[in-house]
Amino acid sequence: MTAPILALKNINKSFGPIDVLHDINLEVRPGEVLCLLGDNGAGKSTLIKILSGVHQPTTGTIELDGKEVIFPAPRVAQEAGISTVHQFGGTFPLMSIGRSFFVGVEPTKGWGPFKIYDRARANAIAVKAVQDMGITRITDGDRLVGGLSGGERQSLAIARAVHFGARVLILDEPTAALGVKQATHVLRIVNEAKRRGLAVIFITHQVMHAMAVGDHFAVLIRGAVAADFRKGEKTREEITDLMAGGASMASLEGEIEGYMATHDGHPPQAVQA
Amino acid sequence: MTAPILALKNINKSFGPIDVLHDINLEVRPGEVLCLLGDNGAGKSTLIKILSGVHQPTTGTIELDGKEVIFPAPRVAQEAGISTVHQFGGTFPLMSIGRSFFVGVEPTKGWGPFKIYDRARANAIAVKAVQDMGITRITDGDRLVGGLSGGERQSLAIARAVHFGARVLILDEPTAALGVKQATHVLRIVNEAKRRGLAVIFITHQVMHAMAVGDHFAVLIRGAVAADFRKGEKTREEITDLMAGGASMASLEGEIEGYMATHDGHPPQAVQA
Amino acid sequence: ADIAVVGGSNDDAFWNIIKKGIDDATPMVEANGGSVNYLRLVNYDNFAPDVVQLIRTAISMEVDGLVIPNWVPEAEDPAIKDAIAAGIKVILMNAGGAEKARELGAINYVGSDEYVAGVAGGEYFGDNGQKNVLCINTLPGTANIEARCKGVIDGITGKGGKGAQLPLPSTSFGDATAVAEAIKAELLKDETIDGVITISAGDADSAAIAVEQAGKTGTTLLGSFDMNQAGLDRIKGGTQLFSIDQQPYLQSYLAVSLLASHIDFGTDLPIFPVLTGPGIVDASNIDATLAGVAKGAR
Amino acid sequence: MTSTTASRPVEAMPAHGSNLSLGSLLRRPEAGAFLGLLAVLIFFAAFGGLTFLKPAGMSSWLNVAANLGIIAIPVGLLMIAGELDISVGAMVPFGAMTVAVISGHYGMSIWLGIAVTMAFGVTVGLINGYMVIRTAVPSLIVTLGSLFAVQGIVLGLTVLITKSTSVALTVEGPAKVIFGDFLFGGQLQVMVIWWLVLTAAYVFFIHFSPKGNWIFAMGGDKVSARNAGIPTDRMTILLFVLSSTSAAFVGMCQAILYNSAQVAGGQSFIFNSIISVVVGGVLLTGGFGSVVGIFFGTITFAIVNQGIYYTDFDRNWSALIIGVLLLLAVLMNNTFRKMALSATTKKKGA
Amino acid sequence: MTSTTASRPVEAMPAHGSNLSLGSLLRRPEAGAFLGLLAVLIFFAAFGGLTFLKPAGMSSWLNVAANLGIIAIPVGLLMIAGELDISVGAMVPFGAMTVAVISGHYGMSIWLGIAVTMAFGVTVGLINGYMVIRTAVPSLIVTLGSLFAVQGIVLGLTVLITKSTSVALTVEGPAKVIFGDFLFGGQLQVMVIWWLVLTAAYVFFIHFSPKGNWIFAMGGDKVSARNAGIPTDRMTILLFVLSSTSAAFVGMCQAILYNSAQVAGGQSFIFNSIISVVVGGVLLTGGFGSVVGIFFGTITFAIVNQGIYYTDFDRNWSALIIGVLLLLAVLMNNTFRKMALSATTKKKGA
Ligand SMILES: Nc1ncnc2c1ncn2[C@@H]1O[C@H](COP(=O)(O)OP(=O)(O)OP(=O)(O)O)[C@@H](O)[C@H]1O
Ligand SMILES: Nc1ncnc2c1ncn2[C@@H]1O[C@H](COP(=O)(O)OP(=O)(O)OP(=O)(O)O)[C@@H](O)[C@H]1O
Ligand SMILES: [Mg+2]
Ligand SMILES: [Mg+2]
Repeated sequence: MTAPILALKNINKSFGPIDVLHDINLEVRPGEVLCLLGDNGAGKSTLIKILSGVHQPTTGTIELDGKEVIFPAPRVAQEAGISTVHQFGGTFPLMSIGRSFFVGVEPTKGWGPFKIYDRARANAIAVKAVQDMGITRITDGDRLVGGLSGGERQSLAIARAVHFGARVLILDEPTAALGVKQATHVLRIVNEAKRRGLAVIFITHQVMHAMAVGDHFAVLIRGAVAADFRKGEKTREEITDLMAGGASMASLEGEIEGYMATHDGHPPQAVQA
Repeated sequence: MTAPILALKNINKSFGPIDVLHDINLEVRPGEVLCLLGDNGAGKSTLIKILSGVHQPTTGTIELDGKEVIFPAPRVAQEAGISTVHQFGGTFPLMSIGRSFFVGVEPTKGWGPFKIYDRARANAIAVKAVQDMGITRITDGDRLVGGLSGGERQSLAIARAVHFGARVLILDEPTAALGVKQATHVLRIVNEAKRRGLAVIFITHQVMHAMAVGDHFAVLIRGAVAADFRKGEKTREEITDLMAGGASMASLEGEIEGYMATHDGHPPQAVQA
Repeated sequence: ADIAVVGGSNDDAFWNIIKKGIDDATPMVEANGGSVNYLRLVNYDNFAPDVVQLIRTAISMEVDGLVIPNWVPEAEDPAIKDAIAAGIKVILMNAGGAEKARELGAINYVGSDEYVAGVAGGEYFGDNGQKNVLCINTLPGTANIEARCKGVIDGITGKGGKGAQLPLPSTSFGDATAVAEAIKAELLKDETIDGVITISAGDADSAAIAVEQAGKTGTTLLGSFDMNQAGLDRIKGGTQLFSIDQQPYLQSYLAVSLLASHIDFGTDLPIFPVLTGPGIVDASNIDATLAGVAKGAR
Repeated sequence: MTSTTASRPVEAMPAHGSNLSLGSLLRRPEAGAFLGLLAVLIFFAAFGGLTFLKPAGMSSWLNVAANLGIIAIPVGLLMIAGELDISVGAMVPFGAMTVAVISGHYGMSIWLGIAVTMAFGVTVGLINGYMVIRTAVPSLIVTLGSLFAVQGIVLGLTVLITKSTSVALTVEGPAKVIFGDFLFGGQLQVMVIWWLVLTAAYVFFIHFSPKGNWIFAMGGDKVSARNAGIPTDRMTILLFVLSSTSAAFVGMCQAILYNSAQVAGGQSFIFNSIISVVVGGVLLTGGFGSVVGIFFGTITFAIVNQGIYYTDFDRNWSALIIGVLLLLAVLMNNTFRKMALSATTKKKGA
Repeated sequence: MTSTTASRPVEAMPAHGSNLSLGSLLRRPEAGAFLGLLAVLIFFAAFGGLTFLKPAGMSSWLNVAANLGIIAIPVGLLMIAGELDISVGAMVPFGAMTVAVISGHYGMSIWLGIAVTMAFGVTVGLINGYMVIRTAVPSLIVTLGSLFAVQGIVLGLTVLITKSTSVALTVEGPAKVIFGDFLFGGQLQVMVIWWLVLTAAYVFFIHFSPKGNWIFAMGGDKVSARNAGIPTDRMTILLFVLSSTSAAFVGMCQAILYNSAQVAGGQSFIFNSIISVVVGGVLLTGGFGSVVGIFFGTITFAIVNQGIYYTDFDRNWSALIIGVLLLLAVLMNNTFRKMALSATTKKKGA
């Protein structure tokens, strides 16, 4: 097994009086997909915001290639090769596709103080990247992001992260708003990134998606790592239980169909977690 | 088969020069769940916005109980017993849970011009409705919606629609941001509504969810009804194909896992739709 | 002759009487094939630059004559000289004075002077026995308005009393209650204030209430620059001492007609300067003034 | 300004509900405003002494607060609903001039003057409201346009009709007592009563009547509010009518009180009302605030504006003091609310 | 104001790119501004005659546009970035007074006066910027506070130092030629050159240099912009420094040109710059606009403001005319853009 690119050691995070993360220890390795699972509000997004420099941990350290680092701002994490698609936002409705794609890292041409934004190149690269995601409808990098459908925007954000993700790619619920085809494309992209040797952190609420790409799974429950296992070590049912907050549930996503069929349309009784 | 509550006849919708819906004919019946499927941008949200009075059709008619009706504003549709959870928004971050739940239909106490908003009753009903959705953590109706997690907010919006959905309940991707447990609860709620005799229109990108609750499926492709079938008439693979835009795809959500296993981590080649 | 007149802000009462004088002189100019164009400041926010800009606008219109108040000599002089160099005949009006008119090469000066008017007000208070006069300035910093208060203070000081200015912040401008309450507060705070003068007729309406509310009716006397109906009613009724009147109607009426006639017919007035004030309107001459007010000329 | 700011303050934001614990009291939108008010009161009591708090002194800022407050509340409601109204600055002189021209210049019945003034106020509000809902132009710009337009109309018509920019008006009898007099011959303007009554009515309308909720919903998310069945267009127009009618009302009362109306002035009401509203804890981005907060904010502003006259500070520095005190009031408002929250709420993350 | 408005105009919004077809030209942010400009030009040419377009007449509105434009562009950039700066209103007299006191009253070197003025401009900008990023207070309120504070400082200090509110200043030699003179002894102020050069520099900065993109991103979604690695805090401060320094610069040049400086509120620059920016097609909600649009917007405003003098309209109605023309310019701007879009784009739905 290769050495981890990123390692979290005893990370705690509180927002004022609210403790969100407790003693998190996690590692991500090159060429591996870490699936971060957990209920709504478990702290997944908070955790990856710490990795991407948006938040700073209250206590604990982050190690990059075994050396302790601090990410005081997203830019620093980005420069360390960590590229993130956050759960919300990430695109700019009134910007062109090309500009939105390169925001913060604009390509330039020219020299010295007269370096200018290279619109043609930015557009070409952005359109190519989005088309590679399967959105072949997009051909004009000057189109405004606001004119794209939700799925198209999401794909744009992912394409951006993949393009700039030098070493670590973090995707927070990238498939939530996507159609079947687009979601499949995203899963392919994740596999492709893994094949190129990137470390990928993938957050999802869909077991199928997690199992399709994950090599390594970490389940957060109420801000603590409740389970940390590798592919094949747990069954789908066990994973689903963990994702639902750790309680063993009588009715699960995959089962409800059969259940409904045998119970003549009556839903099973709710079991409180 | 019972008579349809709502029927769409030859509905067309254009936004200026952009044609979004073409000759849509659809019916929803009491005690039945209609799953509306389709790719990103297929026109699903636009269709249900017409049903909920947000948009008016360019041509075509809506029939309620066999009589032609016009919904010039959301309020009118609501008064006809149609209750909708839209894909985005629907809650108000800086409002209390109770007020947000009853927005537009506030319960009052007192008499005449001194009818006042009944905070206690609103909070009690709202908290109960949200707890019935499985969010037992919420006990205080005065808490601000903005302080809830994304999943909790979504549950609140659904609880609201269910509470006010007298005859038709429309849910636009209600499970997209939800965790496994919450999504399961939503599916239960849908079944419960169906059992109570409501007509439900359910939009999702997850085949599993669609198959778990749907009685009747309509697939939109590029704004037209490409398929309209009942439960059991098509296999999961066929449905997935349709949801992905109608092209037969070599790699689908459900298949990717097995595929990956046999291909040693290499993703299948992309097939353009 | 094509004549341009530069003047103060649109909604300023004083300058609307100036406008009346211009309007009344205009038919005479037009009868002789000319025109009159009144260029007004929009506000007093950016005073010197805006005034000079208007002079330059007038020059650009290639007028024959220019009537201009010389409020900020340092700023305006170069522009006025440019106008004269461009062959435009100039009459200084309202501000500047005879000396300045000679120096610049203007053909005459018509008007009083803000400062002189202020001095007259201060002296009137002094003669009336007031010892401590407060000048209410709702537009602190504006050159022509500052001159008024400065004159008042110098006038009362010259008569052995003392004076001060009360500058009100812009958050109070145009709110009658905020102005009234500020004056009332000052009166309550300093018991010795026995004279109040406001820079405009409208502020005097607030001041009148303030004096009444402070319980100083009869002990603190009120004066104002410029006049309005309500103020004159107070003078008539004895609750206001006086108003300072520069007779703005005459300033513009005379300035425009003198200039037009100079340009068209080559006339010249032997009187230099032409002084229209300061005049004081008080109980002694109130009735004649009221008649003029009804016609918008006082 | 940005859509993102809307989500930022959620942490520090309390619910509208009213439990009786200290913590929940502090979390109410008006708590910060109340603390800001206390602070400036103490500041001026310390520097200005007691005159400031004696009846005559108190009336000085209460009167100013009443004039401003009647306008600030509807302006604040617009802000809660996500809109701005700049045109109030022109509506004050418009209201004053209308009643003065009708009942002063033309000498017609004061009641006719009052009725026409109110009717004009409603008309401008309708025009503002319609323009905002029918065009995509932001309300700041629409009302900036109508600010200029109304200013122009007031000046042009007044001079045309009366040949003057200042019109006298003498009102006697009940109209004077009701709209423009001092209470019991004392120091307080009758406007203070109007202000208190209107504030109570607004508190009822916004925080108790079911419709108040709609305004918060509109400011929170206008599209969702419409989808939830709220007649957003009608409410928007109603709010614009309220604000411009209130401004015309204040102008009218001032004309009756001061026996005269000027075409100039009124602009200070624009910034002053916005400041009062924001000091009162209303979010500039909409969706959050309270009438009681605006009420406190208005008093705070009035004290800051008038307090200096009771101190020995050189009057030339008054603008500086106002600026600094207002900044401090807003800052205190924000920080204190945050402090109070972290001291009183201890909830678990997950 | 609301977060929802941000999404509404997407339909009508063009990209920043520049193809050469008529359609894409019309979709640029400055197209509407240019049409508005054309319309008022035609209006005043029709009612005011040709003097208005002769060199002397043109200089009259070009000079006004130059003075306003130097301030309007950074104010517009702030608006694109989702912020507002009200304090520019006080910075103009502050700049004028600083140079006048130092080089006029104290008679020190004009270069020292210029340096100190610019330094003060930068300082106020830094203070504004820091307050905005460190507190959750919206920039409208922060800069409203600093507007009053700076107004107070100017009045208080000037009176304290010079015992007057008007200070004379005589400048000769290169400083006069560079900052406050007429070009070639003619009608155009040297400020026009500054304006054109600065506009060109801003065009480069905003639309060509890679950093310009950041400002649009910040206005579009500040959180996402920061997450994308943009140093939003640094950029925000930079923009506030730009706007207050520009305003101080304009004040300084005016003092040098007009040989004097007055203490004054300077509020007119606030609304005038906001109007120019919005007429120039910048979205009040941030994230969209262009420097060239602001440039056209400024000229439009200057023409409307000055054009009145070239017409025969009664001056009393000028505010009405300005208000109506501005509303029409903004409306045309909006509707025309929509019309152009639906005529030129025909795309399929799905
Ligand atoms: N800035 C913040 N201030 C205070 N609390 C916060 C903040 N951000 C997140 N939280 C809280 O931290 C907890 C974890 O939130 P987080 O967004 O990390 O959950 P998540 O696992 O991503 O959930 P989901 O699946 O719904 O996206 C929640 O209770 C949330 O309310
Ligand atoms: N108000 C509008 N103006 C113009 N075009 C619109 C508007 N609303 C939607 N569209 C367009 O209509 C098409 C259908 O959009 P719709 O939101 O109905 O898709 P959807 O099926 O709900 O997609 P998703 O699964 O991503 O939610 C898209 O191309 C979209 O850009
Ligand atoms: Mg999350
Ligand atoms: Mg949709």
